Amino acid sequence: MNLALNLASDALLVIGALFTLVGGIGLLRLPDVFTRLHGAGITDTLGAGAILLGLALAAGWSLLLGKLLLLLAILALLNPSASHALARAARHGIRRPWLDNPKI
Amino acid sequence: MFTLTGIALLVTMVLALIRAIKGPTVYDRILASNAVGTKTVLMIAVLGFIVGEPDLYIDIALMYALIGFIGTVAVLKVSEFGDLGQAQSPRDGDKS
Amino acid sequence: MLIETINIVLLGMLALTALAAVRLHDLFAVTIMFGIYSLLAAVVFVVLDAVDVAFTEAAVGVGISTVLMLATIGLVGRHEQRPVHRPLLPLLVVAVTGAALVYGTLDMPFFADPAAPVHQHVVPYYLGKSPEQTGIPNVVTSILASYRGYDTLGELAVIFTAGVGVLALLGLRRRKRPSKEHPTP
Amino acid sequence: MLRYALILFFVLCGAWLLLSGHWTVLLLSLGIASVLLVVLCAKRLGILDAEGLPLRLLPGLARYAPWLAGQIVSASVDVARRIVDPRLPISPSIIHVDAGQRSAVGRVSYANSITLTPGTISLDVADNQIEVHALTDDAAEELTQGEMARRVCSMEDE
Repeated sequence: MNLALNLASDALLVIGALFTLVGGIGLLRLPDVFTRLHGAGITDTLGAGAILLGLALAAGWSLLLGKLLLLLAILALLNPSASHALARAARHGIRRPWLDNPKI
Repeated sequence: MFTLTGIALLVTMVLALIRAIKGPTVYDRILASNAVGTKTVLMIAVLGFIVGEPDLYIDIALMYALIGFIGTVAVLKVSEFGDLGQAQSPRDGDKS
Repeated sequence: MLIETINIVLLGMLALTALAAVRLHDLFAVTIMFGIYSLLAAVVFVVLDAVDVAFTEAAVGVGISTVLMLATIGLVGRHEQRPVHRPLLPLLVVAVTGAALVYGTLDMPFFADPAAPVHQHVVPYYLGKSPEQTGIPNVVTSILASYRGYDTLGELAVIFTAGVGVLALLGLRRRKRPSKEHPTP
Repeated sequence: MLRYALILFFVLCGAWLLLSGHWTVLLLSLGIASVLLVVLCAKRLGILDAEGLPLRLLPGLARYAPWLAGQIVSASVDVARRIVDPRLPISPSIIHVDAGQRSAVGRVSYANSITLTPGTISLDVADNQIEVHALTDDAAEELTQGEMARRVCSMEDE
């Protein structure tokens, strides 16, 4: 049981680390700010979620578990709001057209 | 495994920092700063497990998650309205 | 070993961020770089086990000072003015001061050296007695808020006054005219 | 009004206990005092209503959240695959979808779900329409089919 928990926690951490990295790469590779928001979205949702769940499994039954889940809930509520605010501000602020059909 | 996750987070922070330095628009920088903020929260939580004192560190992570959001929203409000003090959008009256 | 590597990478990122903030001319972007800077600085503090300082950095660096700088930008405009003077003399002053400070650190005891004078005097007393004397679980908090309570109270009064003064100067009120940098389209 | 105040009081007490973890009389009484202060502030701000505390959505949320998590995972894998692909096969577009939810909270939940799913971001909400930036045609296609909108609506109708 303990071994299974440890394995699951490690697997979640690796998955989270991978998606976080891919999101970071997307932040660099994607062509404009709107598409980059999608790249950052991966790190904010699956990356952060998997890492925090992995940590929660490693924490075991304690107050720490509750705090980690609270942190996950906070991130899940606040990140889309921040992304939307950013997307909205960029939509109103950028005068030049963004790449609808980039030829890359 | 905590170590590996920490390193991945660190590398992602570097990538986001490169985006923040390169820009080109101010929105890219805000996006990068928000990404660095999220990574900081996760990094502190993971560091707690690496050092072996997760209880102490998770409180800071929680606080950062909340305060980083305030910072981002304040930045965006200024970028959209040019001012912090206004409650209403100057565009509400006209159509843009 | 790992902690040292993390520290070195973080400090390198700090230097990069600071350089980028100096090179940028859009003050708005500079504010954002400062936000990133204080996030990174907070991780450095956490790595150094200075949890309380990290708390302060979170509240002041990321939250308050970003908002205050933004409010200032709303008043003075987004773009840096062309400097009137050559930057050589200030650079010299800063370099000499920095060199003096670095020279000063050579006489300091090493980081976390148990034989350092500061660790001989009251620290063992605080570490041994603070749980029973104050009942506060965190030793640093008990030193700041209990043993040096008046000191901290004075500090807080000064900071609060400064904050109120800055807010009064900025005058965060609704203004009639939109700022020059953002003409309504 | 009083009901919401009481519920907020207990939720805040739970949050305080979770975050503090201390059980001495002095700290507990300080906690209660701070909770009361926050409830008073909330009352003065006028946010003690169905919008400030969307309790009605909670039972539906328990069924909606797992589905959303599944969507997030599959969408994340898709976007991640496209990012690491050397050809970068993306086709950004802007589409409009209907937000037929009854309450503002429902519309916000829908818009936030769209943003939370990688590959789609809500740009603007106006007149029951949400403007969405989609990274790929597939993501746009899937959103216009309206599975997510239906589920948010059913969560609202519980």
